[in-house]
Amino acid sequence: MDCPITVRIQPGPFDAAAEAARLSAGRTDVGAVVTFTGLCRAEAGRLAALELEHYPGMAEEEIRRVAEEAASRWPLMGVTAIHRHGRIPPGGDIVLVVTASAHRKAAFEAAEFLMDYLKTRAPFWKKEHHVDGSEGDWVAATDADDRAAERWRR
Amino acid sequence: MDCPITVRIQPGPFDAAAEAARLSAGRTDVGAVVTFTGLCRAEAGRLAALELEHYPGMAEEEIRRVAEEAASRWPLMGVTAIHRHGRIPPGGDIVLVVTASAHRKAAFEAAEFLMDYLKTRAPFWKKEHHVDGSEGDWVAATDADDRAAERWRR
Amino acid sequence: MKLVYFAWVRERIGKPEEELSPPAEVRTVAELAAWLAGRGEEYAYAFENPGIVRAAIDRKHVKPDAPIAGAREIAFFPPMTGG
Amino acid sequence: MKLVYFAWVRERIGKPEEELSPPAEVRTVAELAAWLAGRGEEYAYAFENPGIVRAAIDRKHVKPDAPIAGAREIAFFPPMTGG
Repeated sequence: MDCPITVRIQPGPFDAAAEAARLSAGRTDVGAVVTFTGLCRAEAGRLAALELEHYPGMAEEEIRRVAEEAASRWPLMGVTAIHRHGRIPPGGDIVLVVTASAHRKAAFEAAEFLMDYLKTRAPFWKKEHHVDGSEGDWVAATDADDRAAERWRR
Repeated sequence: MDCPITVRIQPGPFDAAAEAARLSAGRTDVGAVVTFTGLCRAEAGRLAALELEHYPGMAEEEIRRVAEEAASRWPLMGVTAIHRHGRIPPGGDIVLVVTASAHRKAAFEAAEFLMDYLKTRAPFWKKEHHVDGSEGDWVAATDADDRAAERWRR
Repeated sequence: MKLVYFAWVRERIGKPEEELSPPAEVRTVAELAAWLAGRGEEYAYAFENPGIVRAAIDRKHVKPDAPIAGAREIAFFPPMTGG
Repeated sequence: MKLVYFAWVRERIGKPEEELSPPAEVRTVAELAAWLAGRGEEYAYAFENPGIVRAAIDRKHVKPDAPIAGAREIAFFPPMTGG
């Protein structure tokens, strides 16, 4: 199936609407588009920003591998994944995943798979910066994220 | 939890981007926004349009009931559901569901729940119009949709 | 009471709505459907497979055994295909 | 070979990358981590819990028993927290 894959790693914001619209533009076989946007939370006012470090060479390659695996598991008609790096303030966008398919089940499952795998496989690390100006800790990986990724194993 | 619910039934198109942006605008506790857009497929060039009939009094009330159930099951920070009626050409938007939450699991599950319930409970009926000008059949409900809704029963 | 019909139920009966007063022994939605089916060919056609036709009373989904007493508006329609 | 470090592995070692030539008996990623841990306090700190540090060879995730022969770039980093 023709499934264009777009992966970008960038410091600046993305246009979720334009990315989603692009996956169904000019075609009439897409019946479902799922868009996931992950945002930076203030954690009850504690955070001034999250700083996202990444492995420049590997980040795009790894996300592309994950997107290609999604396209091989589900009948997708398009996959877009964009991940920002650098300093992101509360309310700012961090990650975007868009999937398009004829039917909603494939689009939903593929988007969840992509996010679960991104969380545990894409080489990004979050560091907290506090509102009092102090540098916080590196965010710890969670068991919940590992379990979420584990359910797709086969 | 403060969860604004927006439900609209309308003949014209919606602005998925604006609806999604509205759910996280001006707040820093939203970490995940899931947007589902359902579109009219051409069915391999066979369809000129889908015509969506609805029960004007009941459609909005029923979708609101489903949205309120979603907000009671998951820790949501916003739910928007918009369903169009009337004649919609291939490639045109039919339905929009947006969910916002602190974490992705709740946003994904609630969006899938909303779509599964919308499919089987919202009083809408699709009729096909063929490209040769003939009026086609009413779209039949599918077992797959019934099963999809069934899994949320408790 | 007001009866409203949608999709192919509406098309088969040939009208979107009507006011009817079923006799007192018609107590449930299923009995109302059976009574309607006896009103003529077009109704018989609409309810030829009564198990498939769904109903709502005053804009809420109901099962076939739901009582119709006090209903202002009863709707009959095929399984829904929106979304 | 080129070694690159990220997040708190980078902070503990105190540099983002370096060129090193481990001895021939260092054959796997786990052996490389153990050899690095013996190079000084900062490395010992970075690998104090070797089970938690992840590795990639030439930009692909690998397990601790992966052979390092032929690798151009080996990365060490904490569990990922992107997305």
